[in-house]
Amino acid sequence: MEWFVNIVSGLCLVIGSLFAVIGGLGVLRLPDFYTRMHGAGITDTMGAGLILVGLMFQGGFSLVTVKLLMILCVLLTTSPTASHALAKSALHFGLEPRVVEKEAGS
Amino acid sequence: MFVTAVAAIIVTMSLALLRATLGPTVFDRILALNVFGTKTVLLIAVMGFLTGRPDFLDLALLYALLNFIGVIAVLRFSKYGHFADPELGR
Amino acid sequence: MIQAIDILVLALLACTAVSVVRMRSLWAAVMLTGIYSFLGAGWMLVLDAPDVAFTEASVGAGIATILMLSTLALTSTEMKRPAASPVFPLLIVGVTGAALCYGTLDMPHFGDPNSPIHQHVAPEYLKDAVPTVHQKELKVGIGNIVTTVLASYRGYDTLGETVVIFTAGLGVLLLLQGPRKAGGSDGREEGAP
Amino acid sequence: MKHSLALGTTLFGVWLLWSGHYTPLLIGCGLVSCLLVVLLSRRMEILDEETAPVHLGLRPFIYYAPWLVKEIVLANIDVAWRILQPRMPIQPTIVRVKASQQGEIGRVIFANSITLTPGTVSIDMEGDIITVHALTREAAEFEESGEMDRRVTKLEVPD
Repeated sequence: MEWFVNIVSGLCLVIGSLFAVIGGLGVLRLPDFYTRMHGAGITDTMGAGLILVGLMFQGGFSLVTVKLLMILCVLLTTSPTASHALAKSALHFGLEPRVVEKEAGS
Repeated sequence: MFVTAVAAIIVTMSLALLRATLGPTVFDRILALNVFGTKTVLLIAVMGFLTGRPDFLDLALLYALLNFIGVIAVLRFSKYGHFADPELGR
Repeated sequence: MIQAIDILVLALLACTAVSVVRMRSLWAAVMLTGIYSFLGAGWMLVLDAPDVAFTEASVGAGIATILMLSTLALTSTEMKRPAASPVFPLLIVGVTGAALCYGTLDMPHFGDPNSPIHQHVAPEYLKDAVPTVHQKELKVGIGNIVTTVLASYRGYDTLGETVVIFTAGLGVLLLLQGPRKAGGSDGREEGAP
Repeated sequence: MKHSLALGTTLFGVWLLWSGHYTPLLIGCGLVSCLLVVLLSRRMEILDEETAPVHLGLRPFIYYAPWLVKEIVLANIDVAWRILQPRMPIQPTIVRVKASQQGEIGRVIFANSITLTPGTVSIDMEGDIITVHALTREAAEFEESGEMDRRVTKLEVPD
């Protein structure tokens, strides 16, 4: 049982690290500010989420796991709020997003 | 595997740092700061497990809150503090 | 392994410091200072000093960033080119740095149990803060050793420090708020766009 | 009263889980500070459905969260794959989505879910129209299909 938990948590940690790095690459490579936000989104959801879940498996049934769960909850609720506030103030500041076609819908 | 996670987090930190240095607009830099803050939280959590004493998770949570409040404060500031910004050139 | 992480984090710190210095745009420099504080706090934590790390994060990344931003709003956001030549300041900085490096040679190794700091008062503090088998009741009655030292042994000292910092903060706030009142609107009413 | 009770219980539960010290004195301190927070928020009159959304109950966690996690994972893999390709096949698009939720909290959940899914970020909100920046055309089409909107709206209406 022990090795199984270890393998699962190791997988979570490694995949999470992979996604974190990919998100960082996205923040660096994507062409303009609004697209870079999507890269940051990857690190915040999949990267942070999987790494914290991997740590939770290591923590077992203890207060440590509860704390990790709370950190995850806080990250998942605050990061979209901060992103939205950032994007909104960029938009109102006059930073135009680059799009392939204006007003695809509506 | 903790080592992998720490290495990945530090690599992501350097990428965010690069973006903060290059970032043509103010908002790119704030975004990089936000990513950096999240990575610090993760680094603290993983470091706790790597050294075998996961007692500092309270600090990680406080950093997460601080990061959020910091970003919101900076944004409030960039909204109300009127500066003629030379950086908006894309 | 921990040492490799130390070195990596320190290298990142150095990179951040260099880019802060090279930045012409002060806005960017402030953001990078925030990043520097986060890194510094992380590194303190790696070195097992969570209290210092927490102070660094809240003061460095939180309050200092906001104070610098509010200063920027009152002045210019672009750095002027320095008028004097940078050779003399560089010399001073180089000499000071070398002296500091020379000074570290005399310091005991990090975590050395035989260093004076671990021989002098630390055992006394530890005896009062950590319950042992022989001594269930604590002398001070506070479970955390840092709190014991700060709030009990050095209580007046801490009170004085807090008062000084509070006064300084008040002063800075008053200074920063002065001119904005004169401008008429302080922007509080423009909540909803 | 319902809101005060919900907030107080949550605060005290969180306090218990985080403190790790269970002596009568410390638990008493925690209880007093929780009560103080509840009293202060009552006095500030910020205690309403927004700060303590009791009317939603546990439905968001049971019906909505699993679906959202699935969507987030799928979107993550898609966006990560696009970032990794050398040419980065992205088509940044802006669409406007109508939020059909009644309450503020429902709209907040909807807008935050959009942002939480990589590939779409809600960048503006006026009334019930949310402006969404999408990384790819498929992501934009998914938002326009309104599935997420319907699921969030279902949370608000008690069965």
